[in-house]
Amino acid sequence: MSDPKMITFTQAYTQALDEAMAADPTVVLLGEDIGDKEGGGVFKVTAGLTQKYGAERVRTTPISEQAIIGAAIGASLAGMRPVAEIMFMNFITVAMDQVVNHAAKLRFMSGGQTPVPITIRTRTGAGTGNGGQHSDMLEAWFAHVPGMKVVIPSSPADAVGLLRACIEDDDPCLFIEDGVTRIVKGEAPPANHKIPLGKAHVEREGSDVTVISYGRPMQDIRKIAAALAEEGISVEVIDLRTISPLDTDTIVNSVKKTGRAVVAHEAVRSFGVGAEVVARIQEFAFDSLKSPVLRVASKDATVPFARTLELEFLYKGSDIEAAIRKTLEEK
Amino acid sequence: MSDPKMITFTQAYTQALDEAMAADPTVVLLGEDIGDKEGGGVFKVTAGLTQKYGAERVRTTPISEQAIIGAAIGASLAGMRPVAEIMFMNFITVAMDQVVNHAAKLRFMSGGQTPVPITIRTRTGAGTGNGGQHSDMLEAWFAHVPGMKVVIPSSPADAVGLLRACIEDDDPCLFIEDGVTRIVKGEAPPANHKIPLGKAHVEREGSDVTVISYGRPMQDIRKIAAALAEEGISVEVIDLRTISPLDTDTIVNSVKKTGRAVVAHEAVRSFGVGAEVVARIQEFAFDSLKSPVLRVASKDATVPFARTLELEFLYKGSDIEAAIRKTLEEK
Amino acid sequence: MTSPKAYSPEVLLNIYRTALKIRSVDSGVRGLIRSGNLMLAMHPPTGQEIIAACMGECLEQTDYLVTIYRGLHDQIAKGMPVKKIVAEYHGRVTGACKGKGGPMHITHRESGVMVTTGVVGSGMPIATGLGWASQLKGDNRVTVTCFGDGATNIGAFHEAMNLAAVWKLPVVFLCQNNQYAECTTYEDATASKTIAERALAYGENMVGVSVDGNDPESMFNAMRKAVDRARAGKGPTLLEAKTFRLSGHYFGDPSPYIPKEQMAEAFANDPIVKVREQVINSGIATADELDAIVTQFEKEFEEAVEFAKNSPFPELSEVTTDMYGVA
Amino acid sequence: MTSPKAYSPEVLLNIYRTALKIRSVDSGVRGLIRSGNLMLAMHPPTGQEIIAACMGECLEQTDYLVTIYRGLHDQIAKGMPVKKIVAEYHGRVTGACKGKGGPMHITHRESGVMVTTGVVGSGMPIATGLGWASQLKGDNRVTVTCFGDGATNIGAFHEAMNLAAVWKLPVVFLCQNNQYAECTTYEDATASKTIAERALAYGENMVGVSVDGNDPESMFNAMRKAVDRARAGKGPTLLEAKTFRLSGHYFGDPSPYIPKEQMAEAFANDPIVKVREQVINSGIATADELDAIVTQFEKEFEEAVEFAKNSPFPELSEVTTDMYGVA
Ligand SMILES: Cc1ncc(C[n+]2csc(CCOP(=O)(O)OP(=O)(O)O)c2C)c(N)n1
Ligand SMILES: Cc1ncc(C[n+]2csc(CCOP(=O)(O)OP(=O)(O)O)c2C)c(N)n1
Ligand SMILES: [Mg+2]
Ligand SMILES: [Mg+2]
Repeated sequence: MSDPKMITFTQAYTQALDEAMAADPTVVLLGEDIGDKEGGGVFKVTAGLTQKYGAERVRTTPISEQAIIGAAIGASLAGMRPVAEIMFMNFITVAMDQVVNHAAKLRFMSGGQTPVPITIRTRTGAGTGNGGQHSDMLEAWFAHVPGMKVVIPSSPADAVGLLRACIEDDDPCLFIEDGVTRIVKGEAPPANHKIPLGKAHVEREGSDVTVISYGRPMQDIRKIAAALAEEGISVEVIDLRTISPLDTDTIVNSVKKTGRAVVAHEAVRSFGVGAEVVARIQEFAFDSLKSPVLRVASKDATVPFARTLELEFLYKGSDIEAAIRKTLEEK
Repeated sequence: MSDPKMITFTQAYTQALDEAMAADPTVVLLGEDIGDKEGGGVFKVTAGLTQKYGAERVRTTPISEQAIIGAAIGASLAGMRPVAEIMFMNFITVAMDQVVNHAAKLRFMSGGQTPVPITIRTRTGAGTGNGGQHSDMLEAWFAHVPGMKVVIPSSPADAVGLLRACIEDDDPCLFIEDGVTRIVKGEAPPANHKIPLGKAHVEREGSDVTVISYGRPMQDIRKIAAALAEEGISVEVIDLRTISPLDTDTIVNSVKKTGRAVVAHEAVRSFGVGAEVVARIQEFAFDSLKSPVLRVASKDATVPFARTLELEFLYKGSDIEAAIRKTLEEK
Repeated sequence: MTSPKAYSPEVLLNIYRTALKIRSVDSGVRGLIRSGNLMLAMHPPTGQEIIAACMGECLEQTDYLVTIYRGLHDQIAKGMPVKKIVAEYHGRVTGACKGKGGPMHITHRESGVMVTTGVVGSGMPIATGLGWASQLKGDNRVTVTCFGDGATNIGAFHEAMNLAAVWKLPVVFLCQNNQYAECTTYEDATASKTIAERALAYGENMVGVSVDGNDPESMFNAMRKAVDRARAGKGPTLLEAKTFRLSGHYFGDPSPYIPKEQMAEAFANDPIVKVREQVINSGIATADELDAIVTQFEKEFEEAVEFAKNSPFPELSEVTTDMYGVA
Repeated sequence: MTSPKAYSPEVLLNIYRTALKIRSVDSGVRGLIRSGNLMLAMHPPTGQEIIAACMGECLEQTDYLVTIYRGLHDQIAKGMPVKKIVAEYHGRVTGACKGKGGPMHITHRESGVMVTTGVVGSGMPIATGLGWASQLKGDNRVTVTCFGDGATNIGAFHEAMNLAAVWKLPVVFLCQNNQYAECTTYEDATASKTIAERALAYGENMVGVSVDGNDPESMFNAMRKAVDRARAGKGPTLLEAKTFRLSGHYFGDPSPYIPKEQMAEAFANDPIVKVREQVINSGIATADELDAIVTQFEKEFEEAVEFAKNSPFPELSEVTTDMYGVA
């Protein structure tokens, strides 16, 4: 058998959009600079799609994030499945009203008459020296908004499958892409790969400790788990994939088995997704817990510019390893 | 001694603003309809202040929340202490960029050159039949933004003291007022009452279980704790007052003593403030915990209109009592 | 296309009939609140009926409407069954949104009432999306988005206007300028002399028009033109309909901020009274016939209230339906 | 007031000197990136120097500036020491913001550089606040807020313009129209023919002016007028300075979306070359004198780089200082 084809995250996003547009004529794209005329998007995710599907279905917009999300919502009410690009996650702050008060709520407030099947793709992450206004991980906000689905892939193949699922889903989905690892490669999935939303993925089975994460830290965790296995430490690794709705069962069942857990994310620690995961574990697996669930996250600070500070700000793979070892120390 | 003077929450907010404006000429107010010409604000909090301090210092704005927060930030950079009113908390969604990317970060990003001493007053809460777009409790979002302080009072006297502290603080403070209990009365504080930010308040000492909350549910909890005391159940009651930065020590020390805890808030359960409180308790008081920390919150849903549904949505005092009893059951 | 092309006495009567219907429901609801029979945060459209009626007269059922908390008139004019509205106001499962939306969040797909928003300005971007979908599908629909004068000061207005102009979308931006935004006067919040002139910021694709919204002929003709223009693919219109809010911002607001004389003058010009004269003078209907219409609408309103009161409340489980739910 | 009132050869030379300084830092930084000596996301102001230089020439040190990620020229023109900028770019503690802000977030209080934002449009509302403070204090300061053509399509622009007009704030909205917003052309995103005409939406308090930003005389005169107007309490100006971005959106952007001929023409009109002729023709300086100025600035830049490189990195504890900190 020949080597599997390898693709980058960026290629994965493009593949998912391409397949979705080919499969369903109601899938349309909008966002700043996304058309081929503009070079196919600042991150090239949409490059080539205008040529394939026409400028009607791949619309470059003015710099108007409220209008971008609003237009996506409106089009979705009329039967389209728009995929809106918000260039950096920090810019979604200008469109929060459309996302939170409208996209997330219109299905509920209309008594079910008007679902809002939009997907918002955005990109973020610290580590590129962009400083405080281009790097925030804000997934916890959206997870705190009933009605929104929040999805973060940890491999190119998952990126394809999850983005396809978001686009086909009848709820508004926020799909978050990592800016730092966008050219990291992974195995390409088969055509029309789709991964169900709302299900966490037990990537690696283990018996000593459960590590729960999503997105970029998963790339650290895979290596750490493999290295610890050499030492005889058996780590169960769960990739949430969907942050909200959160798959409590998969998490809790794992921790009931292992009795120990670490939750890791890139977002700042306090009031982040990790807190919710911990809260559910301690509520539903209390009697199984042999040591406190530990959180690994970035520091509670604005993302600094200087490289040295940015690294100091960020969660580290070594923090995750240390946390795992610490949970194992007790009792 | 004569009965203490009783004031409503609304009167408390007015008193704090009045005292702050009298004490410091750099304190200025801005927001929609807040001037006396407009009747002193939809909720009458600012009524009478134009007459006292002039229309220059009490500025009615257009319906432009981005400009309101932006103008507050800009004025603060030039040495003022603006207090901005955002009529309902759901409307802060249109100004999130100013709050999150600018107010919270400019001090950090400027290397300390430009603190942003603004206070944002806003109002919210379910229970008034306003439906999905006027009722959300979004404090967890802002608590997840390093640099922001988030404050919610639970009595008129605290409202005075905390709002004064927010206005004098050099960081941007979000001060959240409850719309449902705005005419509930409590003892008036003395003049120039100020309460330090960042400190939780142990309102009632107890030994069996710690209940941690803030804002409106505190009014339920006070009654419940008193009633349970009659039964011989000793509840320690902690009012967070400041949600962020969170006073971990006060919480953890209490739970180390009682071994049991319930966290209650009005906001929807998932990814809310309660999760963070639970996460810290289980991390720092793990060995003392005799039963899982329980959360009481509103349901993970959009706030519905129909009264019956709105009540079903909301956290209930009886939920808090049941949770307390449940923590006591185990072991 | 079934909506009439040209203004005529028949059109005037249609418009007035719709206006009467709106007023009857509006008064009826206010009566229920006043008498303590209904607890409701209500933003009455009193005095703005002619605008909505003209809009309704120019639209097809399949056209889309996006409106605001002050939207009762728009919803009725767009063809929503009154009982769906009244039952929603009562929080009943037979309401347009099963009682889950409430007065500020009315949706009724069949009538094309796609969104009612409680957030100032937010309907406009959504309207551009509806227009975009029509443009993509070539389905010939027009989208109307209603909002107040105050809403033209918020960012969403600007973004939506620019997008609609750049993309030449089939959208009519119908600004109902009632001279107040809650308690704030037009002048204290809005830098431009008229709302219509704000269209100048959006180039040739956008047309700005200002009319007396309380005058059926001017209003109908302006609306007709804007709708035709949109349907012909010629682009959006910003249509400013001047009017006055014959009520507080919300029912119960004593409006101390409105000068007494201004209020008195406005009441003296109540369009329901003024246009009644026009209708009678045109010879298309007699006073008696109009009275009969009013009586009929009052009866229909009473029936709607009965219907609502006899309808069940939604199941409590509705709190977590119509969303993915987090169990 | 020390800034010159009227255009003159001396003013021209001042402007050109500032433009040369900007270009030398800009080229220098690009050189460091190109050679791998600096890792940086940089948005060059190449081609927009004259605009900033004229602005600087019309302002006092105490006036306020709010600018954007593409702000190097504005910061230098406002009087920021080059080494503070270069050290910040190097992430050193001696940088303007101790290395915590970076190129998109430069603040330097002493020079009146109050905010540099990386979010399109967001500086404008903040500028209204600075202007409001000046109005309240009567401190006679003027605030200038710089932004691009694309930024006029975002809601914050509209809200800030309206507020500035209604409150008659001492703010100059300086739009540097370089015809592109990242990769998108002016026409594909902006409905109005000019940016200046957008002022029409904000009534009489707001003036709209469009000039060739690369021509020192027109640009200086327009800026002078706008600043004087603001300082006199007569209200804000929307000043559109037409120019061209002689670079990709960011350094390294190959700009495939810009037609070759357009780029070639723009380079042929590089204001640094064009204005050099003007200066020499005016007789205020010789070619040799100008070359000496360039050499001097190049030296200063090298010194700034040395200063930066010899400066320490910030302490790691800086990650949680300059904020309340959550331990
Ligand atoms: C973003 C936002 N800010 C503030 C409000 C509060 N509010 C509700 S209605 C209103 C006034 C709107 O005035 P206008 O647009 O003229 O419409 P009208 O009510 O007069 O019909 C305000 C400020 C809101 N709903 N949304
Ligand atoms: C709210 C927001 N949306 C998108 C971006 C991404 N972005 C950065 S610069 C830019 C183009 C801005 O164009 P213009 O305003 O013309 O300024 P220029 O860069 O040409 O100087 C965009 C879209 C952003 N920074 N902020
Ligand atoms: Mg109005
Ligand atoms: Mg530009």
